[in-house]
Amino acid sequence: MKDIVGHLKKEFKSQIIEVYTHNAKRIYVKIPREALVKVAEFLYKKARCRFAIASGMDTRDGLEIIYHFSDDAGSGVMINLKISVPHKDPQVESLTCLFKGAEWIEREMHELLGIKFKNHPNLVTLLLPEDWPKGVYPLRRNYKNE
Amino acid sequence: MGCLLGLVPDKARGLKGWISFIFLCVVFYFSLIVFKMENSSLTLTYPVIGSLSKFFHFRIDPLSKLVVLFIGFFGMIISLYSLRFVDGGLDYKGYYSKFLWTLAASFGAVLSDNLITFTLFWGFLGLTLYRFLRGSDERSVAAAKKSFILIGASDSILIMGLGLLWLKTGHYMISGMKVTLSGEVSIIAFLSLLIASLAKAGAFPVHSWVPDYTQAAPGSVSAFLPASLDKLLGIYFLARICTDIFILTPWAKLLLLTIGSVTIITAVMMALVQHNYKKLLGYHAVSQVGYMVTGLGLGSPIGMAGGLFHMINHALYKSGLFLTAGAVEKKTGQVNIENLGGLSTVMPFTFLSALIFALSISGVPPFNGFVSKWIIYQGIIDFGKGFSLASHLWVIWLGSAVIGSALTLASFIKLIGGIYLGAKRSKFKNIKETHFLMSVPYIIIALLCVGFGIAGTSVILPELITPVTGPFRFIGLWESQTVGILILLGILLGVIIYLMGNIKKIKTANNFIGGEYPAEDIQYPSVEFYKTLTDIKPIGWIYQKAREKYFDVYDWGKKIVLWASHILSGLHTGVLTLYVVWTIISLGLIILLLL
Amino acid sequence: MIKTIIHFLVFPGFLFLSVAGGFVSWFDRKITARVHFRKGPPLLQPFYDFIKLLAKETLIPKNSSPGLFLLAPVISFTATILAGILIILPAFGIESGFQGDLIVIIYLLMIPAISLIFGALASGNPLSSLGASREIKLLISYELPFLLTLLALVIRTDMSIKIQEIISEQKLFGPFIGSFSGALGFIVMMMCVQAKLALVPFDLAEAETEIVAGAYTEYSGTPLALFKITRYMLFFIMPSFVVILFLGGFDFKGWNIILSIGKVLLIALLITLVRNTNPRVKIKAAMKFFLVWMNLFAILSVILAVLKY
Amino acid sequence: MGIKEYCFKKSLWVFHIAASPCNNCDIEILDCLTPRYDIERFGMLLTGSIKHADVLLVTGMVNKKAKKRVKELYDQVPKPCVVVAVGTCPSSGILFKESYNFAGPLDKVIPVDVYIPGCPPKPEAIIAGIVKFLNKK
Amino acid sequence: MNEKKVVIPIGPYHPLQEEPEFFKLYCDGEIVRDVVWESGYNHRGIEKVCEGKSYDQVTFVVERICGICSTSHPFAYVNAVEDIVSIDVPTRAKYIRSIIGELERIHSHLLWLGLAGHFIGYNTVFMWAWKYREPILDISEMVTGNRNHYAMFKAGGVRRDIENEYIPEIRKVMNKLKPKIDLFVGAVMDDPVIHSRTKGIGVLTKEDIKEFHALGPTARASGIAIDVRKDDPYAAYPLVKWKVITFDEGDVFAKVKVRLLEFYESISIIEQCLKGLEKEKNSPIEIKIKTIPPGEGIGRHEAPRGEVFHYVRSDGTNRPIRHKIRAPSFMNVPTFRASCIGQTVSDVTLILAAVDPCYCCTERLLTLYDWETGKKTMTFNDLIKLSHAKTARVMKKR
Repeated sequence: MKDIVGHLKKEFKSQIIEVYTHNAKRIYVKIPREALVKVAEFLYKKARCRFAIASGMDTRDGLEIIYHFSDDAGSGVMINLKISVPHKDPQVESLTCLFKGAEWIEREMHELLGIKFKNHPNLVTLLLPEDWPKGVYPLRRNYKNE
Repeated sequence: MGCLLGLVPDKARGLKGWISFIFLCVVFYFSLIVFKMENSSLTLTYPVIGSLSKFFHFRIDPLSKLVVLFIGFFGMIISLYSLRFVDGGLDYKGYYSKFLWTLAASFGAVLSDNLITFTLFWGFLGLTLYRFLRGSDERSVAAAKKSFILIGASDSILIMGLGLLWLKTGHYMISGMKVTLSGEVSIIAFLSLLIASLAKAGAFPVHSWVPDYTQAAPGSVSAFLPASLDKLLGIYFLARICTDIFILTPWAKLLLLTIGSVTIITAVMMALVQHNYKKLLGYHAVSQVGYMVTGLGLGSPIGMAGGLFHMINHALYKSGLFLTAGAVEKKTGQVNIENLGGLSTVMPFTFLSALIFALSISGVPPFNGFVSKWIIYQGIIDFGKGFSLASHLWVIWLGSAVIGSALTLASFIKLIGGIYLGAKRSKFKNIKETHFLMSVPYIIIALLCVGFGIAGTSVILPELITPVTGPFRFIGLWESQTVGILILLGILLGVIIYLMGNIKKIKTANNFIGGEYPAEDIQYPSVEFYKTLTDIKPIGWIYQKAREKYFDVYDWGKKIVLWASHILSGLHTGVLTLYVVWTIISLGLIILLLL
Repeated sequence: MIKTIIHFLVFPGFLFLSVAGGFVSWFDRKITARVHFRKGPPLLQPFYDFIKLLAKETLIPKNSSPGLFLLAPVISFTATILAGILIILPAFGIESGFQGDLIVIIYLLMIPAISLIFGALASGNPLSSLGASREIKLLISYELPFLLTLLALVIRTDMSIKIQEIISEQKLFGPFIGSFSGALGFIVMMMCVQAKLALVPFDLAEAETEIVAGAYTEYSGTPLALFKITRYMLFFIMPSFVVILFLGGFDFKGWNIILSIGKVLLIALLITLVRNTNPRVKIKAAMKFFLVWMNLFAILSVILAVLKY
Repeated sequence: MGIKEYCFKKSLWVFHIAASPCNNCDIEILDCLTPRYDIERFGMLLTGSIKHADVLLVTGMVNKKAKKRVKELYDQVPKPCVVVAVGTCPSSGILFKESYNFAGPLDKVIPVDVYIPGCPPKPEAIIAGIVKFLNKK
Repeated sequence: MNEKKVVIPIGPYHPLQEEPEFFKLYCDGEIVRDVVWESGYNHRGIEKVCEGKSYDQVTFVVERICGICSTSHPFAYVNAVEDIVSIDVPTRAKYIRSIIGELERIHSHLLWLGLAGHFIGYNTVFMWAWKYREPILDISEMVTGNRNHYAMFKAGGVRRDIENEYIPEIRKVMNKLKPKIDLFVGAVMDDPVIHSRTKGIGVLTKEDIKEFHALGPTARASGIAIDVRKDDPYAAYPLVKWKVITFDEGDVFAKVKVRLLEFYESISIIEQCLKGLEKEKNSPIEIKIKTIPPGEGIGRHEAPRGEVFHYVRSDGTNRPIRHKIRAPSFMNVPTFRASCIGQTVSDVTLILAAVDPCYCCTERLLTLYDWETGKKTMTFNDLIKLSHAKTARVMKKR
């Protein structure tokens, strides 16, 4: 819905870096990582969007996290918040303070990509075996399978 | 006999364990002699006490012989156990002297034919009970106080009853009393004597001191007093009440049977949810009294035989259980079942004996508990042919007895499972089996349990019980030897099947926890077994009330006393004459009542 | 003495019970399979299972106390044979039993469950302990209605606690199931039997999808085989116990043999059908079911029995 | 052939280890129990406890976390037992190199007696594989 | 918090679940106070594997994420790729896709129903449900060549057509299935014991659902009508009439009801799609996609368990540079924290099952990606032959 984007732009004018739409139903919003919690709170509480998932990925410029929010009110619009985290300081605020549904995906990104989530209640391994070497993140670009 | 009694207090000051053990062996020997003696009655004459000597009138009949024998036996066994048990750092000052004093008093109580002497020894026993538990921490002091007050109160009721009896018969000799239960005086006397005996044995309304006491007392003391001596004495006195002092009417039987059934069920239900194993055993010490009271309350020879046999058996396995419990506590320092586990591999003998005791107390054939319970059941069935109200209700007595033993088994599974079985805690790795001096007593008792079970009907009953009760006829047959042989055969068959199987290829493997590695935190201790029971509404409500001590006479008494003192404090003027007036008025009232 | 031993080992003891029980348990499996639209196992399947288990290794779990772990199956096996003898001897008219043998049977029928519990606890497995805990809770709840139904029968036979007399009473006046108290008692008894055999509405102790195999989890090889054969024997003993108590016992004259076998199979069929048309209940519900409803029924049956209905 | 071996073949109790499967082989194994296939005809049962098992059906590739557990489970089976690799995943290992969490094909972890390839093998194939193996033995 | 509690392990290799998962139930008696999930037994890094495959190959890889919902992932994936390319597939392909999707929903729900029966010890339900599931698998085999892992999907359309002569066959099976579903509805809805086992058990409130963002039948049983097929229509779903089934109770029984009633919807969707197919005779079934432009695409599909979410990023080469997969169970499983606590152990096993968790999806494992079986489905005889050959080889070695 255009509405949500309009509201977003109004509310967080200064913080939105870029908005682009791939098609009518897929809207991507780039924001700095500091604004993440506030924007997410807006989307979750005011716009009543559902948090679908977050995809983390390793790009040349840094670790990128895309938070996918879905509007369930029949429009089928997905609003995707994009943030970028530098390799040197892979830290971002956790969304678990807003909803518990973010706990697992953050744990997963933590172990597969090495992104630290601040204020996460239980940041332990989710998927990898217990003897997995520390500091090795399989989804990073520099990971080499032995 | 007099010599024996004279000797005991003198020697008691020897204080050292070995001396007292050897002495107690001698005592046991003497009690064997007593057991072999002819029935007789004798009066002790000491020049010193002169005319008072008529009070020291002793009587040896089959009942007292039986009890004397077992008092001597338990004295010996428990003192042997104490040799190792007591040398710890606890405050056991004067342990042996108290021990001997207690023993002497109980011999006196059992043998005396005169009710005044009996009361003297009886009251003395209450005192030693208290003295044994003069512990340091608050809880044991409270427990000691509780038992002392309950026992003391029942003793005073006993004295009142004696007064009434004297009023009725004019003498104090037990033999030849035979009061018929008619008229208020004799009924009140009966009730007061009954309360005294029940308090000592620990039956339903006045039972509450037993669990508290066993929880606080060390194992040997629990095994000595509440488990064996007090049961022997209380039931002895009850038997006396039922046979010699009074002639039971149907209503009295009904009362006794009701007390018995209620005791069985309530105490065992409480035992189910205990966490402290000593307290659990305490509740069982109460519950089993119910069987004896039921047996005696039937008023028939067969019921009497069952009750007395059960008394002996109970004294055996319950003291054994307390001894094993004491051993566990000494080795681990833990009293809660949930903190224990997996001791069976490190303490095999203790475990085996405890298992035998547990199966005995639950009445699993072929152990001794089953035999005596079986006799009681037969007594009840036989009793059911009568015509009184109590007879018509025989099915209730039978049902509660059978259910009671199922529940007993249930709670003992918890005990055995929690302490001995299951995963071993890492902190108990270095524990070893107890010293043989400690383990020998309960091994002996365990062997006796098996022996009494297998030879129950053929040897033990005719030798020990029948002389007391007179001959009686079994209505049902329990050939304990045949069954024993069949069980052996079954086990043999099992072993053969084992041999047919691939038994040579025994291998140890980890426990299967879904393929995950066993970790210390993954376990389900048996303490949690009966949580569901308290979740079911009506039962849970009763448990809630029990926890709030609604069924505790002591607590009611305490409340009433506090309330009364609250009112009376208004009368506290500090004027001496007023007190004197009050005293005189109350004394007058009492005299009026008595007359 | 030798006669007793033969009774114990051959007929109606170990051999007879296990063979008969094996067939009844095959019957149960076959019926179950038919209800499921399946073909079901071959006739000798229970015996294949038993012998196969003998051939397997015996594993002793690390946390266990080995002695009790291995002894428990033997005890349960022995007690079952004893109970079987006491039930079957008077039923087949070989010996008359003794006054009060019902009580002994009650005790003996408790022992298989008890030894299973001890075995499970001895294995030191948390899942087994949970199974044991459920078994014992179930035991203390179904024991009372079980007792009460027996009581109603005892009242009907003029206070005689003897199987022989229960049978002869029925021979004279027709099976107990024909009366109100008998019919009520029969329902309660069937439920208790279901629980004693640990079949579906009350198979909490070995609820596969909750606690793996519950009390049996750690057992393997020969000890498991012993438990299996105990189960087979119980599969014969319990239905014939019900037949004796409610359906007028057995008769071996002429065509009545078929009728007698038919009775046992009928009871087994009922058990199987109940098992296949019900989901497993929860332990709390099971306890409530027995402690409240079944007791109510049983007491009603006792009252009716007193009133001679 | 002794009676014990004969009975062993007539009464196989199956335990199912899912070592990182895609669920499909597992469902097909369960399918074997159901009316159309009904492996109880051959005396086969699916057991819950590894200690009762005669046949281990292993499905899925073995990942690094599951590897230890599979080994542990193999230690806990009372022998004799048959290990069956159901599906192509546990049988081979060509493409697993690509995954960072791959711990080797099943026969590198525990000895395997029967391979039943297929993605997923049909229930008939699973039954046929086991029966075939037993008849050869 | 968990120090004095008793731990009951459920898993990892436990009869409750087909896949290895490990739950530690912290209990107080039989009451569960806390649930801790330990996972990773099933993790195979499929996202990483997908990044090494070409777009066409990935459909086969994602098919093997999960065996039960083996069309869901390709479905969502092709949606995502088509989102990048921005094309619309032919109508016939849409109908075929929907038919396959709904067939899968029916067989998955039947499977779940059977397993749920098995979990509460009601093996008859298990056997019957699975018996009626077989015809569905038969049509799948008839249409696609395999019982599962159909390999039907392709970016731009479908790989294989549903031949016209199959249509009456499918209709017949659907008509036969209906009375069976009626039977189940009758049996389950009225059985007092099932009621006592499922009603009021494991209740998830609307707030819980929102907190955990649960999906699919789990959410719909709590009164939240999330269904991607309606919210973000794709394939043939906007072309047919159906309704989203919701219940408000949020307990296990509501989940059973949702799934039971969804059978009817699925059957009706299939029937409508079959009519559509008959109308669209001889039209094309795919559009060839030559190159994938750089960009991002999101594909969603309502799998039997809830919404499947795929995010694909392309850089213009023939391989995705990032493929994020989110299966419904990933969001549904954490709700155990809300629904299990305070329930008994018996209930918890049922609650765990009621979500219909699929750990394979959750951990997005990699299965063997076998070109042989992936492209050309093997017949039964091939399998037997292969099996024999391997067995013989093993025998020789011995």
